[in-house]
Amino acid sequence: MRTADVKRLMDAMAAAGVIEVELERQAEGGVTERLRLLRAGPEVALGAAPGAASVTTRDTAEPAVVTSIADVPAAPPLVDVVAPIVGTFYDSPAPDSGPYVKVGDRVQTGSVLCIIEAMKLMNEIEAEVAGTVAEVLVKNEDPVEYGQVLFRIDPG
Amino acid sequence: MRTADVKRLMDAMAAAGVIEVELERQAEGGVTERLRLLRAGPEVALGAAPGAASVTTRDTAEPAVVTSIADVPAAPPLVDVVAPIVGTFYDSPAPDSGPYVKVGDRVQTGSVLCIIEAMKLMNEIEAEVAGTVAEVLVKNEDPVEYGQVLFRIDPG
Amino acid sequence: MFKKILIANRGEIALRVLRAARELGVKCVVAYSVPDETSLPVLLADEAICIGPAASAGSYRNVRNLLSAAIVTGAEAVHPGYGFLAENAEFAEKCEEHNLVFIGPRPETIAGIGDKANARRLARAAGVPVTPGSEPLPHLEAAAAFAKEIGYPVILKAAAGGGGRGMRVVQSPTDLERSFVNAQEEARAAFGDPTMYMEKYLEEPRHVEIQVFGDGEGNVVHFFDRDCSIQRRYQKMLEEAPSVLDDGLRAAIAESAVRLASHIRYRGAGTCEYLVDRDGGYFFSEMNTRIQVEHPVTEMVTRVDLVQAQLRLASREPWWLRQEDVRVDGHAIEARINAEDPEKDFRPSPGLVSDVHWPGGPGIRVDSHVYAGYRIPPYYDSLIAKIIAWAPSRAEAIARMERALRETVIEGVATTIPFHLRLLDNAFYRRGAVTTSFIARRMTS
Amino acid sequence: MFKKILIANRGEIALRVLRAARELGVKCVVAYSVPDETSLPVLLADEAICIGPAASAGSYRNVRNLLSAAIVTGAEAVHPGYGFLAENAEFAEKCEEHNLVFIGPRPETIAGIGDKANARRLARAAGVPVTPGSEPLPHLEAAAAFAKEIGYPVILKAAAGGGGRGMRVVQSPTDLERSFVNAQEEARAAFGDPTMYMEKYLEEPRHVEIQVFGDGEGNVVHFFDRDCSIQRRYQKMLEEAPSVLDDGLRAAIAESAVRLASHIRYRGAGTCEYLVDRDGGYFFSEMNTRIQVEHPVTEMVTRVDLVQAQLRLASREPWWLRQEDVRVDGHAIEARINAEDPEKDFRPSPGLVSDVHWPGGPGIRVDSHVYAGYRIPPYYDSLIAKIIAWAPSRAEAIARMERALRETVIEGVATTIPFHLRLLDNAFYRRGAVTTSFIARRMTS
Repeated sequence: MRTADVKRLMDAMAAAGVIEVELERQAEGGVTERLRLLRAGPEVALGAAPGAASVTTRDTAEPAVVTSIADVPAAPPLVDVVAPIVGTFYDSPAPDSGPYVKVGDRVQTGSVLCIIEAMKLMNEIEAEVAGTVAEVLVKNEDPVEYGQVLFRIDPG
Repeated sequence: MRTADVKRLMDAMAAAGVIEVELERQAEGGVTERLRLLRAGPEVALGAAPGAASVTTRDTAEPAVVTSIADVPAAPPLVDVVAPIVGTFYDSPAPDSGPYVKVGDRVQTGSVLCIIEAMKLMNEIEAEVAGTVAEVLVKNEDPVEYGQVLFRIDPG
Repeated sequence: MFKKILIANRGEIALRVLRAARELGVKCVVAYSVPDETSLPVLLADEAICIGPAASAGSYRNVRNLLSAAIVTGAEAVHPGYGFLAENAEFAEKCEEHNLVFIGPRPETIAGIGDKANARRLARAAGVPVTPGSEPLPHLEAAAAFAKEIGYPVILKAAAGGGGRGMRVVQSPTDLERSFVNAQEEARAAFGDPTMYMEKYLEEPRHVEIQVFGDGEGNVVHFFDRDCSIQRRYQKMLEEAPSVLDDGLRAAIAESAVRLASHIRYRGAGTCEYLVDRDGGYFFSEMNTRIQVEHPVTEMVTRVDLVQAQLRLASREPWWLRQEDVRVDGHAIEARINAEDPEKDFRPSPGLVSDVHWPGGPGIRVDSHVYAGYRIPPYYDSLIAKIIAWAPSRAEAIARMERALRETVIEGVATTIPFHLRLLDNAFYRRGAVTTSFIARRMTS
Repeated sequence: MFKKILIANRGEIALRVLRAARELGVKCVVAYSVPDETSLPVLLADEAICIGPAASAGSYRNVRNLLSAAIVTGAEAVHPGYGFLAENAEFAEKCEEHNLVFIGPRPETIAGIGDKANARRLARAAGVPVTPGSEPLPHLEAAAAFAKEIGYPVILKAAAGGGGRGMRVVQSPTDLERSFVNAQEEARAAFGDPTMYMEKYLEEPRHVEIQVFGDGEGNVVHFFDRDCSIQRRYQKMLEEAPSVLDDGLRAAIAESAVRLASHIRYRGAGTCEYLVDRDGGYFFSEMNTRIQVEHPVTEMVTRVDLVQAQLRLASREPWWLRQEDVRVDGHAIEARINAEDPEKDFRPSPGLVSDVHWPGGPGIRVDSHVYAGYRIPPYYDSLIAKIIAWAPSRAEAIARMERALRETVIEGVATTIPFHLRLLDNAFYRRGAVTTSFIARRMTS
């Protein structure tokens, strides 16, 4: 079963108000395919039930053990700094100077993190939160596109 | 049963306000296909009932063990008589005589049930089981195609 | 030929340019907005670069980001498609400033002929007939005076306009004030320029246009005519080539278009639009300085790839076109399939396209960026496919188009296909009695 | 024109006939076998009628059920497509007996030219060159004697044959016995007729064929040539029109085909196949009395709808074709997309097609009965799509075909698209150095 099929079923469920799908079948090559989809029903929307929504697909000849995905670990609370324009990324104010920031540096709100050059204009990109630079995702002189993540800041 | 088919059924259910569909059939190669669709009714939307909506499809030659399928009613044990050739269906040996059989008639194995004319040749179609004619599905002089069900016989 | 170009557009025209370029061995960078990340041109691109958010002001109309995208990806040229910045002289100029080839006319041509009042002056200078019309009208009083001079009905148009915006037909003096003010407001909102002018309004004219192609030095060939009369609220719904005209009139109109394009030393692909009245009078109305949505019907009857021609000219291939090589064979019709619900006053119907099946077989061309699983975003034009049918005659092309539309499956969103089928079945349409008021007058449901 | 016809075939050719008929306003009854119930021609048919089980002997080759189906549905004519009963003289005769028009040549033409030994005699009588070849060979000794006379290498062929079955190249006397016996057995199994004959084997010839169309009274026009040299085990993989020949040779071959077809007063669409050797010698090899798989390349370069022409002739429209109206414009290539895995020795890969995306844009035609969700049955031919690319020149057609194949998505089954892409990229192919041994000699992976 392809991702696109699973996705179509999900869309169909939502559109048709179906809240559970179970599917089991013998696919080519003796492979057993099992799919279980659980949608949060309207009662969840009303706060009545804690029903976990889960998707499990399994392509295997062995019995599928379907379990709900529970306890998704909390995402690390890093803050993305994204490119607001398209251009060339520079990590330093001049070729012979050191980078504005590197991993582990503390930054303040408004600290310049890098420059993006667009059409020969240098645009300084500033931090919007204070914190520690956790990741630098682009290299000096890389082209960057709109919305591309440049840095991750740990505001902790 | 394809994903697209399941999806279409779901859409059709939602459109028609149908909340339950059960389907069981013999597909190619002796495979049993089962499908059950339950839609959350309006009472769920009001938060009144915990009724789980479920869809179960199964393509397998072995018995389906899927808990949400409950009590699929046994199909009536009628035997289909199908057209072995393409042609024109005649219910009687001649225009002025009565039909070979009608609903309620007892037939024996080998009893002539009808004629199919193909390329000016009259082909007698015989019963392959003894029993009672439960249904006649075509009318005199109808064209019939290969595999079309002509009669249903109750062998009981 | 270029090694790499940037496509500064989206949807079917981005795909069209990509196909033309790829066949010439040119790599394509597709610039896209955030919601277009999963669009077909992006999926098929050699490189794709996000240039802004959904709103086109920040993306497809964002000059800085588009140029920056071309520069950082090493593209040599920019194809603007149609719409967005395609007829923006400033964008064309900025491309040149940054040593990027703008695949289109010179900036000064766009500015000069893009202004409709100026276009009429240029046409007159080239000996091309125009409808009686005014200079820019500074105020309502000037409009009223001019209308009185040429007689009602008249039509108000935005000098910077296109696509029917800022346009009003005025039947009598009592309607003038309201129409003038509304049209000005619409023009200001759409183009940032409220300048209006007025023309004599022709009743039930045909909309005929001539595809021209110039080398920028005064050499111009034409690729004959298209009829685009089938419009709904000034939006073209179906186009065909050739138009239903006698050959003498066709030749006269085409020659006048070549005169105008040659007069302004036009460069690349352009279209001169005319209104043709019931007596065979023809009047230049405007020139579009871009490749047009309906260019495929011309490609089908002339078998010339106009987008490849744009790329060849822009990459400075020596001029190769000769008028005597351009021939029209047969008839082509294009149905513009929009994601709109014809049952609900053509309300846009964006959303998930759950299934698609395109028509095939002889004489059928499909230009579409839609695929099964594609979600049509609500932010842009509702055009989702162009289905083009070619056949030896108009009647056969209509039959083929009907056949093709009946094969077409688009699930999940409403489309204009049912409307197109009704149109093709209309007896007036079938006998070629088409005018710009056809849909309004002949298709009331 | 007919009101209603029966299509006695399946797959893409059933759809091709349906499209042609529908555009002429003809209703179509599609005859189908049990597993083809969900096939596209059945879904699109005006009427569909099940004519038997999966095995073609009980369905698509079942004369009684097909004729019965035509009769009970009130069809006036039967289109046999290609394969199955298309070249079965008895079927054509039975159609006539039951007052059904067989859309094809007369039964006696099929029988006469369908026998390969007889076809060679007819060709000689019409002054058409044939390869040195034998009469039917009663036994191995006769074969050995004839081979000695004309010199090795030789090729053994089944008199009733086609598609490479019952065919063997023999390089030397030591291989003759085994080849002769095996070919006889194969011919008996495939055609129920073990009769063999022998021809001089040409090394690295081109397979060139001429599309002809006759009125049955001796008037014949030709639609020029196709090159079908790109074959794998005698199965055509890719065809193009025109072939890479000089125009004098092309004209000579075409004229000889017209001579033969006129000599036998050929009716409808047919193909004369030739082998062309390295010195420009050309030799008639056989005539196919049907519309062929590869007919679209001819349609693309001549812009004539050959299937509609079949329907028009069969419905007794007065003869309208004139040789001087037939012109070739540009170049067309057809890729036969099979559900076969080129990585696994072209093993068939039937099964569920979970997703499909066809190519579009200028110059592309797709003939396919496949849709997303269609299950390719394992019982029939593995051809699932024909993708045809037209462009002004051969080099541009190759580029366009590559572009189109790279856009094509067929998920769920293996296809020959990767093979076709390798082929198009082959330097020998690109410069036109194609012979029937091209794949075997130039494409070892």
